[in-house]
Amino acid sequence: MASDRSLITDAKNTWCPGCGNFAIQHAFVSVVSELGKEGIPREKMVVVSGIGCHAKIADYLQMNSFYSLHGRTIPVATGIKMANPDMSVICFAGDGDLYAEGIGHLVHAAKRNIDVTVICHNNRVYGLTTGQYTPTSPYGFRGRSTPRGIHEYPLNVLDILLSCGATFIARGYSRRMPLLKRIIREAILHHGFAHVDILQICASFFNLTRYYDELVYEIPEENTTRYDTARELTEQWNYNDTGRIPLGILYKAEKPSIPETGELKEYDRMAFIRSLLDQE
Amino acid sequence: MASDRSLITDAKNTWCPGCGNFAIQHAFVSVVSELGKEGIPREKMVVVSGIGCHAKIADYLQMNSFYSLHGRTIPVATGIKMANPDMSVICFAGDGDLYAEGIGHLVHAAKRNIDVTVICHNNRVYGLTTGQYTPTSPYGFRGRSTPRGIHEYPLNVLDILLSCGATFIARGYSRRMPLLKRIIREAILHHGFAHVDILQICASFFNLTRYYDELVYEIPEENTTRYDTARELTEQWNYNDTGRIPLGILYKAEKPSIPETGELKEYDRMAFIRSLLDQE
Amino acid sequence: MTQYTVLIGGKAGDGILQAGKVIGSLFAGLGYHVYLSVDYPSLIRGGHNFCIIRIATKPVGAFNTTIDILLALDQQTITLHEKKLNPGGIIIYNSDTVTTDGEGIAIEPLLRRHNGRPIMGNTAMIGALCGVAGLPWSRISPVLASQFQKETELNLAIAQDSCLSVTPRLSVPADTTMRYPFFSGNEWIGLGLLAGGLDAYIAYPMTPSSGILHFFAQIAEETGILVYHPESEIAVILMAEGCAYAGKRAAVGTSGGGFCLMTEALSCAGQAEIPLVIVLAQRAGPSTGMPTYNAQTDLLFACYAGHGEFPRYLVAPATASEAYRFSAQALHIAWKYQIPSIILSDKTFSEGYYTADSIPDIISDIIPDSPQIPYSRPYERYAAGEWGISPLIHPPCTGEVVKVNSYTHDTKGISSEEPRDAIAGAAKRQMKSDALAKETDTREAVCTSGSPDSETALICWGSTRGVVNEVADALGLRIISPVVLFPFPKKTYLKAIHGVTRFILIEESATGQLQTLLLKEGFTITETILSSDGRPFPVESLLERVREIIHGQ
Amino acid sequence: MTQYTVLIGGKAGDGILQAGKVIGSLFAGLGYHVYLSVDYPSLIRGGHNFCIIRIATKPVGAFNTTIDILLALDQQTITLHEKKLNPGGIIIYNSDTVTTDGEGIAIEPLLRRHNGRPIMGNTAMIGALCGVAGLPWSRISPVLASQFQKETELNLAIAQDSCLSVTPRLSVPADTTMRYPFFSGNEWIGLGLLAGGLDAYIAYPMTPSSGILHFFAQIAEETGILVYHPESEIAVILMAEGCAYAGKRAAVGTSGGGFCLMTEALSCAGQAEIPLVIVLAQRAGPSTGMPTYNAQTDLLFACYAGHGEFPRYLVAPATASEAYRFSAQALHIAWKYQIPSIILSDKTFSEGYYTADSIPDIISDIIPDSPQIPYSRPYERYAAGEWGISPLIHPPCTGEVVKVNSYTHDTKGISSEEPRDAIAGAAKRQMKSDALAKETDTREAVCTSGSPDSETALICWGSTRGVVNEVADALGLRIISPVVLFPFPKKTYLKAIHGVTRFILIEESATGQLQTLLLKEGFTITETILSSDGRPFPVESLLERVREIIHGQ
Ligand SMILES: Cc1ncc(C[n+]2csc(CCOP(=O)(O)OP(=O)(O)O)c2C)c(N)n1
Ligand SMILES: Cc1ncc(C[n+]2csc(CCOP(=O)(O)OP(=O)(O)O)c2C)c(N)n1
Ligand code: SF4
Ligand code: SF4
Ligand SMILES: [Mg+2]
Ligand SMILES: [Mg+2]
Repeated sequence: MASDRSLITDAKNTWCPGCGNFAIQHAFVSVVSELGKEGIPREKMVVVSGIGCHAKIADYLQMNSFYSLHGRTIPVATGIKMANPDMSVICFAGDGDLYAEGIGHLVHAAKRNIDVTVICHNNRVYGLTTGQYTPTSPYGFRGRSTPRGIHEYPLNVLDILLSCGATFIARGYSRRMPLLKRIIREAILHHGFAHVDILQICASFFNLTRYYDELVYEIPEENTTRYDTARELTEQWNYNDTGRIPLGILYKAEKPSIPETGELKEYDRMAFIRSLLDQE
Repeated sequence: MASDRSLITDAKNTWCPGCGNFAIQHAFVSVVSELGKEGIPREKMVVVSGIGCHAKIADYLQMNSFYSLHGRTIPVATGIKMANPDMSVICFAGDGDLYAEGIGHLVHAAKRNIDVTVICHNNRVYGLTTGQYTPTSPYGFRGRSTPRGIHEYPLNVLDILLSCGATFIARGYSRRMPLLKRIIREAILHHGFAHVDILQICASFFNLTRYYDELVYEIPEENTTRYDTARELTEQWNYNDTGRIPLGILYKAEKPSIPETGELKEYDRMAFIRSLLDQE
Repeated sequence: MTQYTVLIGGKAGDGILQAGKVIGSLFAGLGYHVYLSVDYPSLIRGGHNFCIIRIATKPVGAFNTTIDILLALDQQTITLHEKKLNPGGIIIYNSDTVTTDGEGIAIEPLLRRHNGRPIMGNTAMIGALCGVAGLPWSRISPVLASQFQKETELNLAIAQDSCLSVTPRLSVPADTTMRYPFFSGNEWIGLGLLAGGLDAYIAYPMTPSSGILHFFAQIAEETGILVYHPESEIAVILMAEGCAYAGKRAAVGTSGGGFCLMTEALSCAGQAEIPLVIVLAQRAGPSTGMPTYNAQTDLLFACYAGHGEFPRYLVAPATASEAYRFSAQALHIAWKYQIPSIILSDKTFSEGYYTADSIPDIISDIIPDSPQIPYSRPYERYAAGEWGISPLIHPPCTGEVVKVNSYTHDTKGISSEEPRDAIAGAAKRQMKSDALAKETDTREAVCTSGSPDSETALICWGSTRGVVNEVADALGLRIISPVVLFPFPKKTYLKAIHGVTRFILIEESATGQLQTLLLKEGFTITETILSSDGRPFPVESLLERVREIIHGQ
Repeated sequence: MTQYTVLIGGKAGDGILQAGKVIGSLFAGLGYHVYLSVDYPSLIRGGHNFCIIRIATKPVGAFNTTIDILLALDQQTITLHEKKLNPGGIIIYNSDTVTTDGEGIAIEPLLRRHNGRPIMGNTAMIGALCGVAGLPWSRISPVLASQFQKETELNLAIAQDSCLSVTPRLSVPADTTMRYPFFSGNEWIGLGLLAGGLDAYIAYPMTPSSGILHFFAQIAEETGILVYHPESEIAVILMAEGCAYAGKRAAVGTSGGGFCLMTEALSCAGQAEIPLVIVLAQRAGPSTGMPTYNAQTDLLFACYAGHGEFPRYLVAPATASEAYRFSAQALHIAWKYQIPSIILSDKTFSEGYYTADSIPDIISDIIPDSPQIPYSRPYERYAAGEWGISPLIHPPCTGEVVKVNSYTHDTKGISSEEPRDAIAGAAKRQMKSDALAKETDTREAVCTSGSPDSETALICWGSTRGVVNEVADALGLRIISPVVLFPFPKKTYLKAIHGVTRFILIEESATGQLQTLLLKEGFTITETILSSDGRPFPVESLLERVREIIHGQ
C-alpha cells in the first residue's frame, strides 16, 4: 500500500539514505490511514516526539504534533491524555532519548498504565549527535564518547517494562514491514500503556542489518496474554548476545488505566469560591 | 550489641518515636564497627544521603558523608567511587527520593553494576513532606496529594532491579534486626551494585507493623545465586497484595563492574600538552 | 488600632498549626483582621513549633516581638517565649505538664470527663483563650462550630467546659457583624487560580508550595479540577505543557530546587509558546538550605531562568487580595500571550494566614473577555498576529493540524534553520514582550502606601510588605512595593517615586536582588536592609533598623 | 596583512569539516594564522555543509563575505557560494559531478589510479588547492604527512598527483619556519582544563559542547583523565560533585538545555562548597532552537542560575590563548574558592578552529602555588577561614570525617536551622564573593584593543570579538571586551573605558544581555547592534552596521 500523501508535510526529509526511520514512518502512516477508514479520525491523534533523528518524524507528519524535549515525550503525552482522554497519543522516542535521559518517565508511565503508545526508534546509538553509545548499545561498543569500547551491558528494556507493569509490550524491526504495521496498530488500539521497541537500522553509525536479519523471528500471534510466556520472550534476547530475537507482541494484558473517562459534570466554580469565602 | 557511640554525632535526633529509621541506623552502625575490626576502616567509607526523613542519617553518623539532593544519592556515590575506587560508598535513600525522583539513576546504576551499595528506607510514603503517596504505596492509598486514594499499583522495585542487571538484591525489614545487619554487611562487601530495600515503619504516616509482622518470612541463605529463584522471590510479593513477603538476599551474582581498579600509571601531562601544541 | 497577639507553642505533632488556624478563624469570624505566622523546623514529631496570631482592627501582615497571650502546650514554649510577654500579658498552659504562672488548664482530666482524644487538648486551650478574652460563649460557639467539621459536638463541649472554667481577664469586643475570609497565602493563590479558570494543577510536594497541592487535592472533586502528583518536577511541568496543548489551563507549584528542574521546559514553553503558570514559593537556600524558613533570593533566577530569550510574566503578591487577583491575572496573561507566568511567593507568605478585606471581582475586573482570535485556514499555529500573538486552537479540530515545536520553526510549526525564521521567531517574542510590558504596567502593578509625601521610601516586594507597612506607618514613610516584577512596570514605578530622594530597600536576601532589576531600569536604591536568617522581621526589629539608617546619617 | 579565504562545501557526510581542518592545519604549519568557521544544519547525510578557512599573516577570528578560493564537492556549493568569489578568485571543483569554470579535478579516475577510497576525494581537492596556491610540494608534503595519520602514503600520493596536475595561479609565500597550533575552541578549552590539572571530564553529548567530550575521550588513555558519559545531565553534574568530594578535579560540559538540568546541583555546589567547572556552550534558543547555530543568550541565566545566592566565577574566552588560560584559571579558582566556575562558550567559538599565537605558561603564570591550608583537629569541613575559605581535605583521612551538606549547616557540616548558622553561611559566601571579585579583577579580565584613543568603543564578549576586532581596526575604534563576566571586573573595566563617550554593544542576542550586567555596575551602553539569526557576523556586514550607527547620527 502506498503512503497516504495527505499525511505527509512538505518539510524536506533529512534522514540518511537507508535509515530505518523511513520504514517506521511508512508503517505508521499506513496505520493512521487505515484507522481513519475505521472511524478513528486523524484529528483525534497527537504525535509527541523527543529530540534526535527519530524525532524529525514530527516535522514530516501532517498531523497534530508536539515536538518536545530530549527524553520528555512521555510526560507531555501523559498531560495531553489526561487533559483530553478522547485523543490517541503516540510518542516517537529514541533510545538515547527514552532509555537514558527519559527512563524515569518510562518506568512511571508503565506503572500508572497511562493510555498512551510509545514507539522507540531503537537504533542503539545516538544518531543526531553523531554516534555515541546508548543504554541499548552492546558491550564493547565503540562510539565517540567511548573510543575504546564500553564496559557495560545493555538494558533489556522490554524485560524491565514487564516488571514495571506495562500492559502491552512489543518488538518490531524496521525491515519487517507487515509486522511493524500490525504491532503499531495494536499498540494504538490497546487500552493502557503500550510500548513498541523497534530495532531500527542506523545506516550511518550502527548498521546491524546483517545481524538482525539473521537472528530475528516472528512469534505466533496467540499466547501473548500469558505473563510467564512474556517473561520467557523478553529474557530470550538481552540486547547483547546472539540469541534469537523474538519479534511481535510479547505481552498484552488488561489493567485499570488512567485517566478513567468519568462522566462529565457541570461545576459552578464561582459559587464554590463564594461559598468558601463566606464560610470561613 | 550496643551501638558504637563513636560512630554517632552529637546532632539532635529528630526522628519520630517508633520510627523504623532508628533500626536501620543501629544495624548500619553495628556493621561499620564490625567491619572496622575486620580491617575496613570507617575512614574508607562514605555515606551519601538524599533528602527526606531517611536522609537525616547523614547528620547522625560520625562518618564521611555527602548529604546531597532529593533523588540524587546514586550519581554522587558513583562519582565518589569512580574518583576513588578504594572507598566503600553507601547510599541511604528514601522511596520517594529513589523510586520517584531518582529512579532513572537507579536503573542505570544497576546497568553499569557500579560498585556502590544503596539502602532504601522504604516506608512507602513521603515522610518529611507529611504523607503523600510514593511509587511503592499500595493501590488506593490516601495521602495528602490523593485524599481519595491512588488509582495506581506500586512498582515492584526488586523485580525491576533484577531486570536491570543488579548483582545483589535484598529485602530487609526494620523490625528484623539480625537479618538487617547481615544483609547490610553482605551488601557492602559485595563487589558490584548492591541494592537493599528495607520495609521501614513510618510511625507517623503509614504504620504497617501489623501487616508486615504477619506476612514477612526469612528465606534460607543458600540458593541466592540462581536467577530464576530470584525471579520467583521478587515476584512473590508485589508491594500491594497480601502474599507472603520474602526477606533476605534474593539474588547475588558476579559481573564485570565499574570502576575497574587499573594499575596506577604516571602521566606527564605537560609533556603531552607540549607535544600536541608542537605537533599541530 | 486595637490589637492582640497570641502565641501558641508546642511540639511538632501537637497540632499547633491547626489550633492556630482555629484561633485565627475564630477572630476573623468575629470581624477582626488576622495574620498568622507559623514557625517550625523540618521534622515531624518533637522539636518546637509555634504560631503567632495577630488580631487587629485594621489589616495586618506582620507580628511583634511582644505578645499578649501565650498558650503553652509544653514547658519549652514557656522557656522560649515567656520573655516576650507584655506587662499584663497572660499565660494559658496545660497544667498537667507545664509549670508557670497564669491560667492553668488540667487538660487530661478535662478530656477524660468528655471522653476526648489527646489531640483535643488544643480545643481545651482554645476554649480557655476565649474565656480569658472575655468572649461570650453564645457569640463564639457558632463560629467555633464551623471550625470543627468533625466531631463538632464533642469539640464544642470541651471548648465550652474549658472556656467557662477560666477567669475572664480581658474584654475583647465581639460586636461586629463583619467576618473576613481567612486562608493561607497558598490557599489564596489557589483560590485566585481557581477563579481565573484553572483546569489542572500538577505538582510534586515541596515545602513551602505543597499547601497548594493539598488545597487542590481536597477540592478536586467539588470543582472538577484535575490534580496530579507525578514522579518528579520535570514530569510535572511537561505534563502541564501537554495539558495546555490539549486546551486545559494548567498550573504547577514548587520551590527553588524543583524550579531548577523545570527550567528546561520553561524555555520550551518560551519557544513553543505554551501557556503555563508556575508558582515558585521561595525558601532559604541555596540548595536544600532551611526548607521551612524564608528567603527572597530567587528573584533574579526567576527573571532569567531558562536558556535563550523569551517573554514571561512575573508577579509577587503580598496580601490576600493581591494573591487572589494576581494569580487569576497570571493565568489570564499566560493564556492571552501564550507564555509562562510565574507567581513568586515565599515561605512567609505561602504558609502564613491572612484575612482579605476586599475580594476583587475576578471575572469582570481582571479577566476581560478575550475573544477567540479568528484564524485563517489552513490553520498555522505560529501565524503572524497582532503583537506577535498567534490564534490559538487545540486539537482535535477537524481538518486542521496543530503543531507545536521546541525547535526554531516556521509559521506552521515545522523546524527550520533558516535565518528568516529565526529572525521572525525572535521578533515575535519581542513583540509579545513589548505588548505585555505595556498591558501589565498598570496602577495595581506597584503598590504604594504609607505617607505619600515622604521623601524617604521603603522599597520592598513579596511577604516583607506586611512588616514594612507597619514600620512606614510608625515613621511616616512612603512604601513602594512592585507586585509585577517582570516585565518591570516602569511607568507606574516612576510615578510612584515622584518626590522620593531616599530609597531604602528591604529584602530577605544577602545581595538585594530587586536593586539589580531597578538599576537595569535606571532606578536607584540608596540604602539596603537585608537579612539572611530565614526569619521574617518582627515589627520592632525592622523599625529599629530603619530608624538607625534614617537617624544614623 | 596578506590573507586568503578558502571556502569548501559539500554534503553532510562528505567530510567537509575534516578537509577544512587539514587545510587549516596545513597553513598553520606554514606559519599562517588561521581561523576556520563551520556551518552545518542538524542532520547527518545530505544537506549542505561548508567551512570557511581564513588564512592571514596576523591573528584572525572572523570571515569575510568574499572568498578567494572555492572548493566545490557538489553543484550546490557553486550555486550557493559562487557569487562570493572575489574578482580573480578561483574555483576548484570535482569535474565528475560539478559543472563550472575553474580548475576541475576528475576525482574518480584519479582515485582509481591510486586505489583510493571515495572519501579521499577530499585529499585530491586539498592537493589541488596547494597546487593552485603555488606551494612547492617539498614544503607541503611534510606538513600534510602529519595531518594524515592513517594511510599516510596513499593520501600523500593522491594529494601530490592532484597538486602537480593543476596550474599554479597564486604564489602563496611559504618561507617562514613558524608554525602555530591549530585547534577548535572546544579543544582549546580542553587543553586549558588539562593544563590546569583536570582529573575527570563527565558529559552527556550536546551540540556544540560534545567536541570537548570527544577530545577527552580520545586522550583519556594517554593522560589518565577519567572520562564518562552517563544517563543524563543531572547524573553528569552530581557525578562531578562526587568526584570533587573525593578529591578529583572534575569538569562537565553541556549547552543550554542540559545546563538547565544542572542548575539544582549548581545550587548544591554553592551551599555545600563543592568545586566544579561547567563548560556552557551556548547555541541558538530558546529550547531546542537551532542546535548547530549560534547565540549569546545565556549570559544572565549563567549569572543567576540556581536558587539562593552563592559565589560563582564566569568567564567567556574569545581566543585560543584566552580559552587555554581561562579554562585553567576557572579550574584553579573553583578549587581555591570551593565554588562552581562556568566557562561560557558558544557555537561559533566551540566549533570554530583557531591558531594561538602565544601559549600562556599555565603552571607559573596562572596557577600560583596554592599551599594546602592547614586545618585544626578535629577537622571541620566548614571551619571559618580567611576570606571565608575553609581548609579542604578529602576522604579517606585517618581519624577525621569530612561531611558536606546541601542543607544550611554548622561548621562540622551538620544540618542546622539556627539563625546564627544561616547568617554565618551567608556571610561566608559573601566573604568568598568579595575576595573572588578582588582576585579576578585583573588586567587580563577585560581585553582591550583597537585604537586606544578612540572615544567610541565597541563592547563585546565571547566569539564576536573576532569580527569586532577587524571592524574596529577598519574604523579606528576601541574595543572593550570583558573575559571575566561574573563577578564583574569593575576596576579594570572602568580603566578600560577611560575617555570613551560612546559605547556600542555588539551581541548575538535580541535583548543585549551584557547591558544589564553593565547597568548593574553603573556602566552604560549607548547603542546596540544585535542579531538573532544564529549566524556569526561576516566582517563586511558588521562593518556596515557599525558605520551606519556612527554616521547615521
Ligand atoms: C537535555 C538535552 N541533552 C542533550 C541533547 C542533545 N541531543 C540531541 S539528540 C541526542 C541523541 C539522540 O539519540 P537518540 O535519542 O538515540 O535518537 P536518534 O538520533 O538515535 O534517533 C542528544 C543527546 C538535547 N537536545 N537535550
Ligand atoms: C527536587 C526536590 N523536590 C522535592 C523536594 C521536597 N522533598 C523533601 S523530602 C521529600 C519526600 C521524601 O520522601 P522519601 O524520599 O520517601 O523520604 P522519607 O521522608 O519518607 O524518608 C520531598 C518531596 C526536594 N527537597 N527536592
Ligand atoms: S544517523 Fe542513523 S538514525 Fe540518524 S538519520 Fe542517519 S541513519 Fe537514520
Ligand atoms: S515521619 Fe515517618 S519516616 Fe519520618 S521520622 Fe517520623 S516515623 Fe520516621
Ligand atoms: Mg538512537
Ligand atoms: Mg519514604
